[in-house]
Amino acid sequence: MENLQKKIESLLFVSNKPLSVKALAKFLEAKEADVITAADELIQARAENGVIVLKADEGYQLATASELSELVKNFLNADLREKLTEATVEVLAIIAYRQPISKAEIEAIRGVNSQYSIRALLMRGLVEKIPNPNDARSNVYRVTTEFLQHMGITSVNALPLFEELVKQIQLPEVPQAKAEGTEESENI
Amino acid sequence: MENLQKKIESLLFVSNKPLSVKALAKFLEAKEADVITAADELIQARAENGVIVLKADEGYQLATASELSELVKNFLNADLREKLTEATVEVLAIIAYRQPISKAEIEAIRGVNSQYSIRALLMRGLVEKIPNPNDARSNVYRVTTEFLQHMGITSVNALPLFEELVKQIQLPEVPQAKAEGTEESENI
Amino acid sequence: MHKIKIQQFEGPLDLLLSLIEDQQLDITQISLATVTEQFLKYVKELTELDPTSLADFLSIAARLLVIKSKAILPTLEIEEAEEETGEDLAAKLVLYRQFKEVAKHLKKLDMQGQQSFTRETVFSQRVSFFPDPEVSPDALRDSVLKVLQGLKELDNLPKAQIREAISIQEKIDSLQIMLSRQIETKLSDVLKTAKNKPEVIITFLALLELIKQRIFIVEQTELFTEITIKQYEKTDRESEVEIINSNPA
Repeated sequence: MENLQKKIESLLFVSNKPLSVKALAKFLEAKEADVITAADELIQARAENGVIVLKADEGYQLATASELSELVKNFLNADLREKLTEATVEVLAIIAYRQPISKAEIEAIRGVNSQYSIRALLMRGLVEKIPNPNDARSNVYRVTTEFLQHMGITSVNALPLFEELVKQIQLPEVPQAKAEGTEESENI
Repeated sequence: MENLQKKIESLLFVSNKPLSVKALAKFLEAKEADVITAADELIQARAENGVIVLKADEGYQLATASELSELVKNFLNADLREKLTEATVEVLAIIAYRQPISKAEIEAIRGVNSQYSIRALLMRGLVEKIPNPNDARSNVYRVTTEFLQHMGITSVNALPLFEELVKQIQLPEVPQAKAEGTEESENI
Repeated sequence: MHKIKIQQFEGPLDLLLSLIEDQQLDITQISLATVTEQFLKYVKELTELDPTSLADFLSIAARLLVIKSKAILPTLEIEEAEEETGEDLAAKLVLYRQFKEVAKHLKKLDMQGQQSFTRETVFSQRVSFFPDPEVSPDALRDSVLKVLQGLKELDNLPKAQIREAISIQEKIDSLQIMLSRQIETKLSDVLKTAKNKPEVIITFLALLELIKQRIFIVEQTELFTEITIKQYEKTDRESEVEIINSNPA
């Protein structure tokens, strides 16, 4: 198993894009479950290093530790990333906590056409469009490893729980049950 | 000291060439002796990993473990020999019909971040990067002569419907207020 | 009453939230009814400012009107309302507000500017020449045609929305012409002329505006019966039923 970890790490190092569990399993001729176990152990093992492993739905990727961002930015002479606008960050929040989610579902939550915000996020590589697993004719959106890089976190699991963030914001008294029902009806 | 290790590791990771003790010490504002100690400890700590630290005359550098070199080579070859994805063909097509064209323009036309596709095309020798004739700080892309020869044509003008399609590929107009977030964030 | 700020809202729910929060109200059906008028005032300004997002605002405006109407006329039956009630809208608003809170958190992460970097430089160099045998000039042409299709759809999007959003003023004019030809008409007949949902909404808005300006009045003789629309006359004052009060209930 340790050997699998090493192999995964070396491939992530030379790959020019995030590698999915499927791609890793196929290339390493290993079971997907084993790849997941090994990769998760790798994430743990590297968590305190200067180079860490990011995990998004699209796959795994190596990146510098976010607390070193200032240093690396200066070293690369990289420009500050442009800050997100209100609209794009709203859409991003919905996608991050409800992914995979369709455009229609995003717009139902925001009550407004979100085409341009979604496009802006796609262009920045913070989200990506994939075929809807339940209906191949339509698409759904999810966040990418670029989103993790941008936010300085290692996986969407590193985000605070939705319930934790919004516990102050509930419907008053009786209609509460209704609100919960609404939430559940939209697929997480 | 552990902190210095982390910093060294992160810089070696993003650097495209080996880094000398001198360069590291200068950039990290540390004593050369401390850099050497930290770097040597890092070499020890990473010795059994999939990605290791190498020390040569010209400095330190990250590399895949030597016993995995066969695996890595096969992986890179397989990746390069694979069929181009639909997204990558799209980028290639846009470059062919609209060259020379910048990354930002390609992304505005497609509405999707295109860094992986562009990189894949560069690595495979299908497109090349040249300085932007209008702005020396940025780059533009064009297809390689080799690729044109491979397709059996001598110039992009010989592509089907060239005149007609070139005129039609316009950058979309995005409403001003909503366009803020769309600007290029990565510097490639 | 608060003055309406003419500023950019991220959509009708954003506007609605800000109106409710300005008055420090909870998100309830009653507070929705309370801010309805301010909401409509904003939407009227919007018709001149930004027609592209009008359709989104109008659909919420219509729901608010139903809520407001029901608050004043508990017996009022409007078919459109059956899809979603005031409770639904309140729940929706709560959910939206929750996501605004989540967005605030992401914004904080964004502002911290802590980010990770991947390796980009090393492998952007050419390794060798590896063409894909299937990529022919025709394949490139097809791919460009597909991209062009996508661009066309993007361009058409705002235009399609504008087309949908027939102006309220136009509707007001046509309703006035309609009632100048006949003494009275029925609400159901007026709504029947609407070709689609946005037009139903606009008809409603136009009607309410006319009632508010005391150009039209509406009457309902008995519970659950047809609502009649007439030109305003002084003698009708006693039987007048105002759907919109100039002051919040």
